[in-house]
Amino acid sequence: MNNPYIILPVIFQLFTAVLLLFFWFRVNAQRLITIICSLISLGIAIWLLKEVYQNGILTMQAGGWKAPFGITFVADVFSATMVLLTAISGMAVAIFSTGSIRNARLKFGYFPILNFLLMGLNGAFLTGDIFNLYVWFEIIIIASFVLITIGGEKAQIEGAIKYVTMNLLASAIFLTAIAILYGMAGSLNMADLSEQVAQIENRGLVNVVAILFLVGFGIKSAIFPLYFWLPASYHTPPPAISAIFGGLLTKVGVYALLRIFTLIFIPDAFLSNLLIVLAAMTILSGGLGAILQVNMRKIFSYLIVCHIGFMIAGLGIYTELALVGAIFYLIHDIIVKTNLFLVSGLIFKLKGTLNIEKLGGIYKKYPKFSLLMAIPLFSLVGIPPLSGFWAKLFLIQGSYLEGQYTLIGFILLGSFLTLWVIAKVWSEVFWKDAVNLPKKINVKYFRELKPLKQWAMVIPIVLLAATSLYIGLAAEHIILLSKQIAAELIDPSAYIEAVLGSKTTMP
Amino acid sequence: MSVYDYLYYIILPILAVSILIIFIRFLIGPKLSDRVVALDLLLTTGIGIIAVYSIITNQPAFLDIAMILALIAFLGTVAFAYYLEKREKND
Amino acid sequence: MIIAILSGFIVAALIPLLSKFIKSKGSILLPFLPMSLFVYFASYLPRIGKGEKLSFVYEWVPSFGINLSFHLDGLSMLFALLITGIGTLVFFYTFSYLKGHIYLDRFYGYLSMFMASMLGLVLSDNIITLFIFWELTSISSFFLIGFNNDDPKSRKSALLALSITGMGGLFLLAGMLLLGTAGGSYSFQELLSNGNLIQAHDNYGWIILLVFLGAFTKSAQFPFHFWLPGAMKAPTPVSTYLHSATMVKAGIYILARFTPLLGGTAEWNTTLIIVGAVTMVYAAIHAIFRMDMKSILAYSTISALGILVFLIGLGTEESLLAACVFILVHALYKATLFLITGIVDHETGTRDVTVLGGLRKVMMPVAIAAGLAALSNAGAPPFFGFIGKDLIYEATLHFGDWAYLLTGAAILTNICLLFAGLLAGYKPFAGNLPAEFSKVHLPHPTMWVPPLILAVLGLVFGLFPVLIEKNLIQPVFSSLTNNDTLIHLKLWHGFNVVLGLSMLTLTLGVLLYWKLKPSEALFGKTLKFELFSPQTIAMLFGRLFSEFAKLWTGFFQNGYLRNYVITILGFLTILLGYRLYQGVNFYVDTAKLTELTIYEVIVVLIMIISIIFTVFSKSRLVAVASLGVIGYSICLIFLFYSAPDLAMTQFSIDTLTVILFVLVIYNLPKYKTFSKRRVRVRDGILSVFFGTLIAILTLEVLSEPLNRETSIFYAESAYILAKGKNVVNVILVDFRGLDTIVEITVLVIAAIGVFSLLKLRLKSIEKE
Amino acid sequence: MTEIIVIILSSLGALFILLAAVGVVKMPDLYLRISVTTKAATLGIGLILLGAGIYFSDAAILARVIAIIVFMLLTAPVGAHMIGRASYFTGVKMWKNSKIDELEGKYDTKSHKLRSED
Amino acid sequence: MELLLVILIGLLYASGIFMMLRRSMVKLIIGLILLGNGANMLIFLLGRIVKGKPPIIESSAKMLTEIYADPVPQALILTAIVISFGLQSFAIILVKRAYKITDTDDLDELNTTDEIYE
Amino acid sequence: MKTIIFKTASTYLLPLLILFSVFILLRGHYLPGGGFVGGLIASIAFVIHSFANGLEQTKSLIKFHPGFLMPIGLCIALLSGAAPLLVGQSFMTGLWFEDPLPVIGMVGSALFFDTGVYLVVIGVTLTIIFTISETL
Amino acid sequence: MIKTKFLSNLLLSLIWVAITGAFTVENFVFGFALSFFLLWITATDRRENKYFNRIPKLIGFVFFFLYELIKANIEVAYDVITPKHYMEPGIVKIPLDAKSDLEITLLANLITLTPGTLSLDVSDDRKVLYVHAMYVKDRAEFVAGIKNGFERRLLEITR
Ligand code: NA
Ligand code: NA
Repeated sequence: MNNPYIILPVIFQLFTAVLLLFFWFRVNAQRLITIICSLISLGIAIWLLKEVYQNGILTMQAGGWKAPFGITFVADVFSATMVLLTAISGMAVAIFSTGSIRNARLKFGYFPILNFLLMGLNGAFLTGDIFNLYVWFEIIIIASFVLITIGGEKAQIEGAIKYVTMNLLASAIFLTAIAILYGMAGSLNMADLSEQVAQIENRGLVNVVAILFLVGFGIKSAIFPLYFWLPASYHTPPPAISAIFGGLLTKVGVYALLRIFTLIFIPDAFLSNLLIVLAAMTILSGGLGAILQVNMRKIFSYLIVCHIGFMIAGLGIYTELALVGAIFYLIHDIIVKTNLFLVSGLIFKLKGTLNIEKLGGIYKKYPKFSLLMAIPLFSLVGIPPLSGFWAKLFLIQGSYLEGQYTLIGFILLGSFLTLWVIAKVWSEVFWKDAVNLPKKINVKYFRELKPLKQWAMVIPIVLLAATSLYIGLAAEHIILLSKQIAAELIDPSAYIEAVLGSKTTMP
Repeated sequence: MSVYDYLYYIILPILAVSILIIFIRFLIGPKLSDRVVALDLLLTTGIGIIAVYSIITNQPAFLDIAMILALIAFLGTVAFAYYLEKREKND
Repeated sequence: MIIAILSGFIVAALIPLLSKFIKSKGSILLPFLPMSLFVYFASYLPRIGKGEKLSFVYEWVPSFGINLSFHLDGLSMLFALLITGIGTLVFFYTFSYLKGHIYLDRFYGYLSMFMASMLGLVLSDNIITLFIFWELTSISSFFLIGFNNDDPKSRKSALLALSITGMGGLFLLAGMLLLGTAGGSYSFQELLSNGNLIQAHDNYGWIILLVFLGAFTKSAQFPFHFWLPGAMKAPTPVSTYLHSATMVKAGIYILARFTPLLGGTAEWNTTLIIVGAVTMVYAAIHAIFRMDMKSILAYSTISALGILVFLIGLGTEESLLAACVFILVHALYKATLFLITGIVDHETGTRDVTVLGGLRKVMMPVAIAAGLAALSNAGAPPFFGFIGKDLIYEATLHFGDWAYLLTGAAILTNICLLFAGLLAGYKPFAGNLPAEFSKVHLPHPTMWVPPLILAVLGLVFGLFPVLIEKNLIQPVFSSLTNNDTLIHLKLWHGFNVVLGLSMLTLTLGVLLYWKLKPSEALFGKTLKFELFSPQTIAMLFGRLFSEFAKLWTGFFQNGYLRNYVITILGFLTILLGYRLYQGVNFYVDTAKLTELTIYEVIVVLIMIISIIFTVFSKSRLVAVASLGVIGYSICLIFLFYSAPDLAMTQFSIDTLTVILFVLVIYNLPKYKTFSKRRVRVRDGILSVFFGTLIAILTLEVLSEPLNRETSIFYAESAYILAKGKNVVNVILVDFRGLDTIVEITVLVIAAIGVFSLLKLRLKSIEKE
Repeated sequence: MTEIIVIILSSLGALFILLAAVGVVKMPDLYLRISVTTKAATLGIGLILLGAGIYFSDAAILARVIAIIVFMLLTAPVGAHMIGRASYFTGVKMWKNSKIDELEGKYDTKSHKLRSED
Repeated sequence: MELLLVILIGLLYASGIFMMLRRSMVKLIIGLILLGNGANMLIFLLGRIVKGKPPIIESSAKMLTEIYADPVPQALILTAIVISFGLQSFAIILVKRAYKITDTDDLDELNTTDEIYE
Repeated sequence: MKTIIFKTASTYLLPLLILFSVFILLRGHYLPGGGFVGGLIASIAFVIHSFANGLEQTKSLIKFHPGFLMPIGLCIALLSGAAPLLVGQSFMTGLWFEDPLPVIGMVGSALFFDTGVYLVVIGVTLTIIFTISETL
Repeated sequence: MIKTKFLSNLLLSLIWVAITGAFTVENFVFGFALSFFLLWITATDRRENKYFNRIPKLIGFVFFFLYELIKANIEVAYDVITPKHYMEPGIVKIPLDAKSDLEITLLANLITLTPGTLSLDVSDDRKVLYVHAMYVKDRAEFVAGIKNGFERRLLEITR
């Protein structure tokens, strides 16, 4: 069904960003606009998901040019869900930023860039055109480049160099892949490509192109052995920025992998096995990295890698059940990882450090915060029935049904390492007696903040914690959603029909 | 011999050979200034090639590219000169 | 029913809100939660006694067959009563034990949460729900062990306990999923009807292995037992409640629960017998060398759990009956002893049995309770423990070929346990009262009444087993064996071998008590064996794992960008190369190629030279200038091949890039060659290989036909529909205008980035 | 007729460009290279462009061609001046057979101001 | 010509990667630029090349009828060029800033953020 | 870099080049050119001017920070793209005036869009180059 | 002042018409409006220039310049294509009579455009022009040649 308004999540973010640009020097106005607009975005995202859920896949042919000639926007349940998650995370981070990001950064375009980033994410989720996807990816990476370097501190710059290099490399590989794909199929519309690629006789070439896409998106989603940029950089910018990165940026890579490898390149045995091996190695690398770290944000960074492995595992197994697991995990992970980085931000404001060896005494001094923070921490572990549990259930079941016993072992190992690490964090940061830390002069501690700013930092954590509780306790809703998404992915005919119309356009 | 053939088989090769010769200066330098001069000349010759090519292909639109190239060549030279002088001044 | 189970969670969730109230006097109301639950469950006793089984189903995740379905039968009933009954006493006990503790509210919160989880665990019919509650008990235990979180040992123990039980939990989860898949349902009752199918299933071995791993870790079986002594860092009510009476029995519970479903096979029985026997003997021997009352009790608990596993492993009706009874026996006396340990510790400040003595003089009721519990533990008639021990020997003696060995093991265990019981329940109260304890007095009744109740029950049930025989033990037995054979519990069986063995045990145990005096020196000697203990091995394994983690992470995440790039490209190259080699036939159709002209050759030649020049140039500026030449040559190629817009844009952009470079390079350091020749050669080989792959790929794609549908559409409609004649521009501003708007946004962001990167200087003084 | 004019103009233009190309390689110092190239190339390109303008025999195109030529006449000497001056600063030496250097020492090394007298 | 361009593309990719593997930040960026050029050429070539027929509808015509170059790859390359310009400018400035902060062009000295214990 | 020759030349080059850039912008729909290249040429004009006369003078000539051209341009592009949404049509659907305007030809949303691109490109290029020059 | 601006405006409009190639009234009006706007933007205090009363002299000057250009080119060409160098290069100081920016710039550019000579720089007090020349057989003669040739003819037009 055609609906021109499905582009609203993108347009509105762009509008917000442009509006904010006009208020370049007026920091408080920017704060207000950001909060209001993030709420509106959330409303739009909810509306979109509702529309899609009720009316099926919606499309928008930009410029009114029918597919595959123009750029098509497609809102299926998957994209609408991702848009909604983006809106939730975005809102949380926006509110958190109003309290935690210092004015100097705000005066140099922090909020506009944040909104540009969200716009890019929404665009990437909604587009049905492979080159347009590339373009949205570029928006995302350039916005993230700016965010990761904003302030230009030494660690930020060092991390950024790696981050930038790897992402540019990924873009180049992605572009190469698009070039070859266009050279073979003569189309850019993903639904059309699905049909065209299926008709290409030279399967060997198709497989080669699939590898290029795998590596291009693999770098962005930080799978083994392409993840290095992530632990090198995610802990360097202000926590609000890490939060949006940790929550959404790698996931957009996962989204792209899921989309491309269900719509255009259906994995053959080699690719499936490759994905499974990579997933296992990703889980291992992330988990092993995490247990060594002492910086909270680095721990979380490695855990991001570890958990990306879970999602890739779902794709590798490639059954509906496994995909349900992967998608459930994706949904859960976006909310929880965003929240964890926000939590780390709050802890930094409380104590002035994120080194777990130096931290301590939070449980004693801030019992209510501790309780609040326990929710994302233990949701991440997947203590049932918190949100992380369900996804694992489906993944293990999915692996089992396909006879992937070794993968089950890695999933269990990953879960165990996560459990251990989080328990350690809890024990060190919350339980351990407070260590006497010298007061840092360049840190504005939580207690020194105005109440409004204090609330701005706490409310988003509460909201996200509530969301993750909802995901875990009302798992049925999320499972139904994931099931529908998995069904969409496994059988993309509805998607193709929605884009190209019921009669095939091929002569 | 038509204009087309003349341009195609005589003029274009002459210009191409000129480019190759100029490129030698670009490679051997020895100073940055030498390379800049060579680059400028390369671009200027490029304008000539474009003009000839526009006749060959009967595409007057290409002449606009010549215009842009002229502009660019100038900018490049200016920028390098600017750089050379700044560098000198700061050393 | 669901309210009954979830009430604990609700209370736990409400506690932070009521924290002030609880810290004052309100906590005395809390024990009424378990108490009312106890009454609620007890009210079902008659129906259960009649052999009824009650089901309660609440939908939760129906799409995956995971529901809050509860099933109340004998086994569940026994555990539910233990949980709520001992729970009530422990709640009362806590009231005094932790009186005035600043975190009393939290403690009650965790305790309620644990109770609810444990209830859920034993009542769940759905095996996934069962697992969920299982994990919740582990996490509650984690919080409770770490309750005294200022103490690093507490934290360490909590982490260790969670690691072991958490790992086991994951195995159990896998086991449950396998089981559910094999049996086609997650409902235990439905699985039960498919029992044969499951036992014949290919994965039966895996299923029981995973279930065992879950059960053994939770119930502290050898070699996973070592977390339990550490868990004694928790406050005594916790040790009583979780780590002796209920949670550690969760493993026993599932073994018992699954016996009718999975049991009866050689794998099942043999494994359980071996593990149970090793555990009971190993832990029992460990127990006798300890001096800390809690340690003694911890090891004796492990040993008792071993006995239970052992009994379930024997799998005969007799042994299962023994297990049923022993669960209750052990819960009663061990809980008593723990509570008493808590009192002793609370009042005297020590738990060292070598120091303690004569306390009966200052706390008589406690001493009575202790004595009763010690006797029940010893299996002295007419205590309930006696019935229990009789049943054990009965079971081992009738176990065919291995009867002597097994009975011997049981006797050895029981002797040691008896000794341990005396140490903990008799020694502190007997003899003379050391002077330093003369001021010690009896604690508040809420502390000494609970152990006394339990101890007395141990005597009452021994004297009148009929009280519980029909309504409690019989249904449990039925659940375990899945048949309705009537059982008969009695104290006196007449003079027989079993009685003789009981007496032998008693005698040897008491003898041992007289001979063996625990001391530092003795304990020290035993520590030599620690080198080979599972804990040491586990720790070693942990360290090795950590080293491995360091090695792995250090290898991949080594900090050198070039290594990252080379890994990524190497990975890509290998995959591409493999896929190309595997599936692509090299083929070029020269007929399709366009002709070659001298000026093109010269342009390409210049480009190639410039590329080489860029790569090997010693000067940055020269490299940048050659980069410019490359760009300009590309423009010419664009121009030759009909892309004037591209040529224009590339000209402009290239020049701007060169200008940017020039402006920036101007204050960069010298351009050095850092890497060694060998590295450069390696990189060169990889690069050339990759470039070749791309070239081959390109050639291959060129020989494929190209679908021109889109470009034909543009060519035909650019002017007619979009009113423009420069088709490329029409695509940019109309057909694919969306790309363009994103593209300019990229530029805007980049500009802002450049601006902030260069202009924003954070002052270190300014607060973040 | 146009064809012949085009051929003549383009031949002359190409020759001048070739001349500049040879000059830029052969001349012994930078200033001489600039001297040779600026004019020869400008003249050459001007001729070729004029040829193109005449070839298309369209007033609009001719006008555009003239605009390009004017633009080049305007910018080429400025560029030559700039690079020549900058090279002098950076110490690019003159050919060993040069006769006279009246610029020597006239530049202030700090401010880059140029004096008219010593 | 395709064969030559294929070699060129391979060379651009190879040199781009080789430069990315160097330790100097400036070389890294030059490598990325080369890689980007290679990708652009690849799109261009794989869209199939046509000589001298730009996709511009003649003033008298209403549509392109005879053989013409595929406009789609051109539009894609245009977008890609512009985007890479944005990214490259940012990267260049980043290098400048990195040098200012760390006082080195050597990437090997930028590895503190990867250290396990920090 | 303040030489009389360059300075004088740049004074004449500036309006010439801007004129040329507008020309390139407007004809983009029919012949090579368009907002992007047009914008680049306009910015090059200002860059040349700033090389010759110093940044301050160029800035005072423009009278406001070139960065503000970015949101303005984006706004124009966005509005021309989003306008069709108001009448229920897809984003970027071309809307056209009925009759061609003299010189420019057919005027439609595409032209506004291209103008937006033009302004953004000027804003971006000048922001980048000016910022670098200032912090050199 | 107003007249100058008007003239510049007119000139720019004509250039507009020329480069767009559409010789119509509307186009001229559009170009006029556009250049008016541009002049407003780029308004700086500029010296008066009279464009049209010197046309005959201008044409004469153009031919003179072309003559010089070709003559010098042949001279240089000979030097380039023959292996031996006949030149005697050097940098010569030429005192300036030209005063305005435009005059100095035009003169310097014309000198540069002539083969064999290259205007290197103008002194900051605008009194002298430093010229690099290929054939400085006699310094005084060379200076006189420039002053009587280019400079005199140029000033005749601009003044
Ligand atoms: Na001259
Ligand atoms: Na000369």
